[in-house]
Amino acid sequence: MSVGTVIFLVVAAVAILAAIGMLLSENAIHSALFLILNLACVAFFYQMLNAPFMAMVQITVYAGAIMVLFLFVIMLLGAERLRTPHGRFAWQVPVAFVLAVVFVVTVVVAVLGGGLRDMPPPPAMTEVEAAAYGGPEQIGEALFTRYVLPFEMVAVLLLASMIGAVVLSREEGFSISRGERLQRARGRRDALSLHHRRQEDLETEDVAGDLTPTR
Amino acid sequence: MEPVSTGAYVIVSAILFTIGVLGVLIRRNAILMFMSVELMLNAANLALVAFAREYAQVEGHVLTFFVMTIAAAEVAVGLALIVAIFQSRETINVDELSDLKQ
Amino acid sequence: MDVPTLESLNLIVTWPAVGLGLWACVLLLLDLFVPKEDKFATAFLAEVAVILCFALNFRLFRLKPERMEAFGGMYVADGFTTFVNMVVLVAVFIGILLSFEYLRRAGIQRGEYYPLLLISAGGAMLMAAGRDLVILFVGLELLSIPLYIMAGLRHRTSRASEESAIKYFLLGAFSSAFLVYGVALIYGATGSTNIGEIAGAVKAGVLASGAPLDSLLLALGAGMVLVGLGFKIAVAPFHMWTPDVYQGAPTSVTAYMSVVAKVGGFAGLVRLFATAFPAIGGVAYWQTGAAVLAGLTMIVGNVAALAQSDIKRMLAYSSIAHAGYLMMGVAASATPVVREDAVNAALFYLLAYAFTNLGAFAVAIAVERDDGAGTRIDDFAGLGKTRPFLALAMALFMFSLTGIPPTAGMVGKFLLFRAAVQADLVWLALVGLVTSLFSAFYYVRVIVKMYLEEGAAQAQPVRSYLGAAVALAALGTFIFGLLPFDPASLVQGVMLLVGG
Amino acid sequence: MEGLFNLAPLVILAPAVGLLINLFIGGRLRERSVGWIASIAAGTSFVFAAVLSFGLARSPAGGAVYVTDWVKLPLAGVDIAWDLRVDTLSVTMMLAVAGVGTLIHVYAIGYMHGDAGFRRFFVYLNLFLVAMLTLVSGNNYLVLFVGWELVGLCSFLLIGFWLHKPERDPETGEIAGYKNTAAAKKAFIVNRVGDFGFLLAILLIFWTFGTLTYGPPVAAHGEEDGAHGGAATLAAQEAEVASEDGLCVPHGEGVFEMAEAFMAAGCDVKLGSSRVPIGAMITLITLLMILGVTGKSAQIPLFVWLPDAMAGPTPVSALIHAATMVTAGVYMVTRSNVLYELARGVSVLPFGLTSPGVLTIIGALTAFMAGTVALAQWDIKRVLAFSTVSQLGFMVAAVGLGGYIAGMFHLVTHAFFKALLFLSAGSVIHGVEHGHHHAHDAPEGPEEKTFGYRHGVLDPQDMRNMGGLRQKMPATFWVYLIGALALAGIVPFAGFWSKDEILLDAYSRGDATGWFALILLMTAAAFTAFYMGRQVFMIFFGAPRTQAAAHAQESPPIMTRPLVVLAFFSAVAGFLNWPGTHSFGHWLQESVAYAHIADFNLALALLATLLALLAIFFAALLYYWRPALRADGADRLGGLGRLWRFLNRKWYWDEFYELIAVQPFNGIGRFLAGRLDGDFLHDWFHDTLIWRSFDRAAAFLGAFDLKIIDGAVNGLGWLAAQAARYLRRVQTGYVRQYALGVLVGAIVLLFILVLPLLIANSG
Repeated sequence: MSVGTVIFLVVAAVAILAAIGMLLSENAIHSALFLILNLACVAFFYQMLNAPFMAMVQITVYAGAIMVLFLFVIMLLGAERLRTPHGRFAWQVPVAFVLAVVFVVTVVVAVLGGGLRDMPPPPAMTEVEAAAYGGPEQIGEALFTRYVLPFEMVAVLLLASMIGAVVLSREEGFSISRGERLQRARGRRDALSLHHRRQEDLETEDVAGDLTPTR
Repeated sequence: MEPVSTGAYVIVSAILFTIGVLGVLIRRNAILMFMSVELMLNAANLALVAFAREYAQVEGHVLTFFVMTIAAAEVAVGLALIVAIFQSRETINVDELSDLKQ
Repeated sequence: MDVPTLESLNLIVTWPAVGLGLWACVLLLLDLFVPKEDKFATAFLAEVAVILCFALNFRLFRLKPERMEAFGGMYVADGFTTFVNMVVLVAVFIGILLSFEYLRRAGIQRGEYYPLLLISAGGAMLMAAGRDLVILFVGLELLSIPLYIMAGLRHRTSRASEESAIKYFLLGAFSSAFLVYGVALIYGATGSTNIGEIAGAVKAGVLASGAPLDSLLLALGAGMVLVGLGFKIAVAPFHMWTPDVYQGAPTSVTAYMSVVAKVGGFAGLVRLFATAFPAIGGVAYWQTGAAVLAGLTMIVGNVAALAQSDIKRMLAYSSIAHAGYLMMGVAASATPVVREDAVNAALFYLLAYAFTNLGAFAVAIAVERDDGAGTRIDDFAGLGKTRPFLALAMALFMFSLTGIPPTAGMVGKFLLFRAAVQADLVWLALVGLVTSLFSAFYYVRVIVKMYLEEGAAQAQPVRSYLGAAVALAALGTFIFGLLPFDPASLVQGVMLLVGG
Repeated sequence: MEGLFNLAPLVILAPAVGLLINLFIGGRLRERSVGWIASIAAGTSFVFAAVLSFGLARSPAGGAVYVTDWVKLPLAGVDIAWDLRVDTLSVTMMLAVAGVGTLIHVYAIGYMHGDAGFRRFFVYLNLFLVAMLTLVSGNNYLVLFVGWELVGLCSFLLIGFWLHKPERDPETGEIAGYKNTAAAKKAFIVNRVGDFGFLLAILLIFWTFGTLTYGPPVAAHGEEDGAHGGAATLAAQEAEVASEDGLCVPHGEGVFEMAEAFMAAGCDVKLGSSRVPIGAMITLITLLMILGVTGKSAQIPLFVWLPDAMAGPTPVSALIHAATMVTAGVYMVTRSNVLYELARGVSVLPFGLTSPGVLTIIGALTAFMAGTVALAQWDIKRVLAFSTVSQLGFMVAAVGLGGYIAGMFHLVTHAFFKALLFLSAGSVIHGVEHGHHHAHDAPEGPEEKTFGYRHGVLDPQDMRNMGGLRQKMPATFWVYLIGALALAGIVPFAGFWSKDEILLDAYSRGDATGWFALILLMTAAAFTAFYMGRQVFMIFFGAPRTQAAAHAQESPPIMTRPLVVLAFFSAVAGFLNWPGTHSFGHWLQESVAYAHIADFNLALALLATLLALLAIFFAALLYYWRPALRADGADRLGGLGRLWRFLNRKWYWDEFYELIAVQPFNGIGRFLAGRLDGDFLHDWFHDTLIWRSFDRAAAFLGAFDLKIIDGAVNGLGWLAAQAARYLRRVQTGYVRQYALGVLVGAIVLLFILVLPLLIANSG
C-alpha cells in the first residue's frame, strides 16, 4: 500500500465519520462543525486530485461563507431551541436506514460493475501539465469562454436569490396593515383546520335539513 | 505518490451522498435537513473532481464551481425562508409544518 | 483557447431567453421608481418584454432555423427550443395578467414579483435550449429558486404559503442534489457534459479518449437525473410535494408554476433523454423506467384527484396526471421510429396544457376570496348563473383537461396515445385511456357544481386583466382543438435536434 | 349534379348560425323572435338536406365533400380531413334529424313559453342539431366521434335543463331540480362508459387500417349481384395487402374496402408483440362499437340513463331521447355494415356467437324487457320512455340481423311517431296542468282521490289523474291516436311496415339467433300494442278522474300544428318502402353495401297484426269497457297479482338492488365511517358519488341487470374511496415522508435502469 493510498483511506475515514457525526449530533452547532470538518476533508481530496483551485474555493466559499451563514442562523434562532423532540414516526428511522443501505449498495455495485473497476489509476502528469492543471488560469479561461452563458445565468440566479432573501425577510411593501394581516393569517389557519371544516359541513347540513321533506 | 484510483473516490462520494440522503430523511430540524442537502451536493462535487482528473479536463472543475455557487444561492433563499418560518411559528421542526395535507 | 468574438456568440438567437433575464434585472431597477401602492407599471413593462421576446422568438420560429448555435454550442436554437419558448412566453403572458389582479386583491403587491417571474421563465427556456448539462442544471435552479420565493410570498399573512414554500424548497433542493449527482455520473461515464458529445459517445460506445463507455455508470446517472427532473414535473412517486405546495402557494404562483415548471422540466428531460441517450438499435434502455413512471403517475394522479374537495388540490393532482400523459410521450420517444412523433405530441400537449391549466387557475382566482378562502369546489356551485362566462370558460377547460372534443386537450391526448401505441406501449396507452375515463368524474363534477347545483358562487368582480387572461386561455384551448391544423408543422420536428 | 353536394356544409352551418345569433344578440330579442330564429335555422338546414337528396336522386352514388384539413401528421401518414359524406344513408339521417328537429323547434316555442331559460334552451337545441348533423355527415370515424361526444354533451345540458325546479317529486319527495341534476350526471357518466368502448374501437380501426375514412362501400349493389366489389380483383390484390410474413399492409383509401381485402387475404394484424388474425380484430372492433351502441342507443346493460333522461323538457325527450340522438348507435352500425358482415363470418367467441349475433341478442332482450316494464307504469312519459328503449331494441336487433334497411326504416318511422307521441304527451301534460290551475281558481266539489297530491303538488304526468280528455283536447287526441296506432303496428300506419320488416329479417335469418330474436320481438310487439292501448284508454276515454282532467284545455295552435304534420308523416311514412317498390330500400342500397331487400311475407304480417289487435282488444277490455281503475286506485292489471307488482316495481329492481347493492354498501360505508375522518365522509364521496348515485339509482326504473352498470359506477366510487384512504396515509403532509417517497422512487428507478444492464454485463 502506497503512502497515497494510506492518506486517502485516513482522510476518507475522517470525512465519513464527520458526516455521520453531523447526522447524529444532537446539537445543531456540533452538526455544523462536523460538516465543516467534512468539507475540509473534501478540500483535501481536491488537493490530492490535482485541483488546487477547487480546494481553495471549497475552503473559502463553502467552509468560509456558506457554513458561517448556517452557524449565524443557528445562533440567531438559538441552538438550544432547535433541539427537536423525538417525533411521531419512529418507524421512519429504521426504514430510512434500510433504504439508504439498499441505495448505496446499488450505486456502489453499479460503479464497480462498470468499467471503473478495471480502469488503471490515471497516469501521473508531467511537471508542467500538473502545474497548469486545475489552476485559476485554466478555470478562469474556461469560465469566460466556453462557459460564459452559464456564468451569466449564475449571476442572475444570485441576484434572484438575493431578492428572495430580501422579500422573505422584509415587511414593507404590503398594502394592508399588520393587524389585518395577523387576523387573516388566523382566519386562514382556522379555515385549514379540520375541526372548522367539519363544523362548516355540519352547518350546511342543517340548511339542507330544512329543505328535506318531513315525512 | 501514486494517485488513488477514481473508483475509490466515487465510492467515498456515494457514501457521503447517502449519508446526506439519510440526514434529510431522519432529521426533523429544517436547518439540519438543509445541511444534509449541502452534504449531498458536496458529495457530487467530489465525484465531479475525481472524474475531471481521470479525463484530465477542467470541465469537472467548472461544473463543481457552478454547483458551489448555486449552493450558495440556495442557502441565501433557504435560510431566509427558515428564519421567516421561525418568526411566525417559533419552530423549525418540519414535522410540525403539516397543515397542508389531504 | 479561442476567445469568443461577438459574432461567434451569435447573441441574436438567444435573445428570447437571455433578453428576458436581462430585462428582469433592469426591471428590478425600474421598479424602484414605481409607487408601492400600484405596481401596474412594473407588470406592464414585464408584459412588454414578454411580447417583444415572443415576437422575436416567433420570427425565429417562422424561419425554421437549421439548428443555430450560440455561445459556442452551449445554446441551440432549433424547432424544439423555439416551440418551448413559445409555450413558456404564452404562459408568462397569461401568468402576469392573472397575477396582477390577484396580488392586488391579496394585498401582496410586490414589485419584485415580476422580475422573479421573468427570471424563472428564462430558466425554463434555457433548459430547453441548453446543449450542456451545466445549462440544464443552472437553468433548473434559475427556474426553481424564484418559484420557492414566490410560493412563500404570502408568508406574512398565510401559514399555508410559508409552509408550502419551505416544503417546496427542502424537497426541491433534495431532488436537485440527485440531479447534480446524476450529472456527475454521466460526466464520469462519458467524459463530457456536452449533450452532443454524450450522444456521440453513447452511439459509438467509446469516449473521445478511446476508453470504452461505462454504460452502467451512465444508466445510474440517467436514473438520478430522472429523479431530479421527475420531481420538477411532478411524476409519481416524486409528486408528493405537489398538492401541498399548489394548495398553499398564492394561486397566481400556483397557476404559473403548474405550467412553467412542467414545461421547463419536460424540455430538459426531452433534450437530455431523446438526444443524449439515443437508442442503439431497438429501444433505448430507459424506456421501461419512463413507462413505469408514466403509468404510475397517471393512476396516482387521477385516482387521488377523485377525492379532492379543494379546487387547487384537485388541479394539483390533475397536473400530476397530466405529467403522466407527458411521460408517456417521453417513454414512447425511446423507440427510434416514433421519437419525432412522440416528442411532437408531447410538445403539442404542453401547449394545450398551458392554455387550459392557466385558464382553469384564472377562473379559480376569480372565485377565490381576498383572504385566500373560497377555493373549495363547493364554492363553484351556481357559478353558471352568477357568472355565465366564467363558468362557460371553466367548463371548456374541464372538457379540455378530460380530453373531450373539440378542445386542444383532446387533440393532444389523441396524439400522445397514438405515439404510445406506435411505440408498442399498448398497455400504457390503455392505462392512459382508462385513467382519463376516470378523470371525467372529477372534472365533470366541477361542471355539475357550476351548472346544476344551487349555490351563490360569489366570483369577485372580475377586472379586465383577469378576464383577458381567461379569454386568452379559452381562445387558445378552443382554437387548437377546433381549427384544422397540422400539428407536425406547428411543432416543427425535433429532427433538427437529432445528434445534439 | 355532384356540384350540389358542395352544399353539404351548409346543412350544419345553418343551425350554427342560428345558435350564434341567439347566443350573442338573443338576449336583446323578444322571446318569440329567439324561437323563430332557431326554428328557421333548423328549417334551413332541412331545406339544404332536401336539396342534397335531389342531387342524390340524380347521382345516387354520392360522394365526399372536402371541407378542410384537420389532424395531419405527414411523417406518420396520418391525414384526417374534415370531410362530409353525402350519400343516401347520411342524407336520410339529415332529413330525419332536420325535419323532425324543425317541427320540434316550432312546438317548443309554444311549450317553453315564459320559461326563464327560453334562450338557453334554443341555443342548446340548435347546438344539438349542429352536433347531430356533424355525427351523421362525417366521412370518417373521428368526425363521427366528435359529433358523438357533442350530442352527449347537449343531452347532458338539456336533461339538467330545469336544475332549479323547486317542486318535489310526488313519489320520492325529492326536489325536482336535484333529480334532474342527478339524471344528467347519470346520463353523462353512463355514456362515458359507452364512449370509451367506441373510442377504443376507433383507435383499433386506425391501428389496423391506418385511416379512419369510410371510403366507398365495397359491394356496390348488395349480395344478390354477387359482386362484393369483385372477388376476383380482391384476390388479385391479395399480394399487395399482405406482406410476405402475412401482416396486413394498409394501402387503400377507405376502411371498408381494406377490411374486405384483408379478409380476403386472411392476413394478421400486429398488436403489441402479438399477432391477431384480421377476423378476430374486426370482431373485437365491432364488439367495442357495440359497447358504444349500448351506451348511446340505450341498450342493456347501459340503457339505465334513458328513462331518467325524461327529466328534461318534453321537446328534448322527443327530439334527443326518442327521435334522433339515441338512434346514433343504429346509424353507426349501419354505417359500419361492412365490418359487421365480415365479422358475421368469424367465430372466435364462445357458443358460436358472432359480434352481430351479440348485437341481435342485446337488442331483442332490450326490446322485450323494456316492453314488459312499460306495461305497468303510470307516468305518461315513462311509458313512452320505456317504449323508446324497446323500439331501439327492435332497431338494434334489426341491424344485428343484417336488416340494415329494416333498421333504418324503423328508425325513420319511429322518429316521426315517437316524436309525435312525446310532443302530444307534452300537450296532454300542458293541458292537465292548465286544468289544475283552473280547478284551483274555483275550488268546489268534494275531496277527490288523486295521485301525486301527497306533497301538495298534482303530478300532471300520472295517467291515473287523467281520463276523458277526448272531449277536452280533441286535436291532441286524434294525433295521439295516430301515433299510438303507428307505434302499435296497425295497418296502414308507418310502424306496421317498418316493424314488419324487422320481424321478417329475423324470420328469414333462420338460425338460432334469428328464432330467438323473432320470438322475443314478436312478444314485445304485442306488448307494445297493449301498453299503447292502455295509455290511450286511460288518458282519453272514460270519465275525468280529477278536477284537473275535468278542466283540461287544448294546447295553443303553435303546439298542435307541428303535431298534425308529424301525424301526417306517421300515417304515411310506411309507404316509403311499399313492398312492391321498395323505394327506400333501393335508395339505401346505394350506400349500404350489404343492404338486402326482403320480400313481404303475408303470413307473418297477418300474425303480427292479429297479435296487435288482440292486445288492443285486451287493453280495451281492461281499461275501457270496465272502469280503468277500481275505487282504491288499483290497476285493472292488478289481477295479475305478484306478476303485476313485479312489473310495476320494475322487475323488483328496487328490492333486488337493496339486497345486492345498498345493504353491502351501507356496511362498507359504516366500516369506512368508523375508520375515516369525518370530513371525508362529508366529502364528495359520501355525499355526491356514493349516496346520490345510490339514491338516484334506487329510483331508476325498470331494470333488472342494472347491477352491472351501477356496480361499475359505484365500484368506481368505492375504489376511489379506498384509494383516497390509502393516499391519505401516504399524503401525510410531512416533508420527511415525501423525501422518503423520493428515495423509494429513486431506488426503484435505479433498479429498473441498472439491473438489466448488470445482468447483461455479467452474463
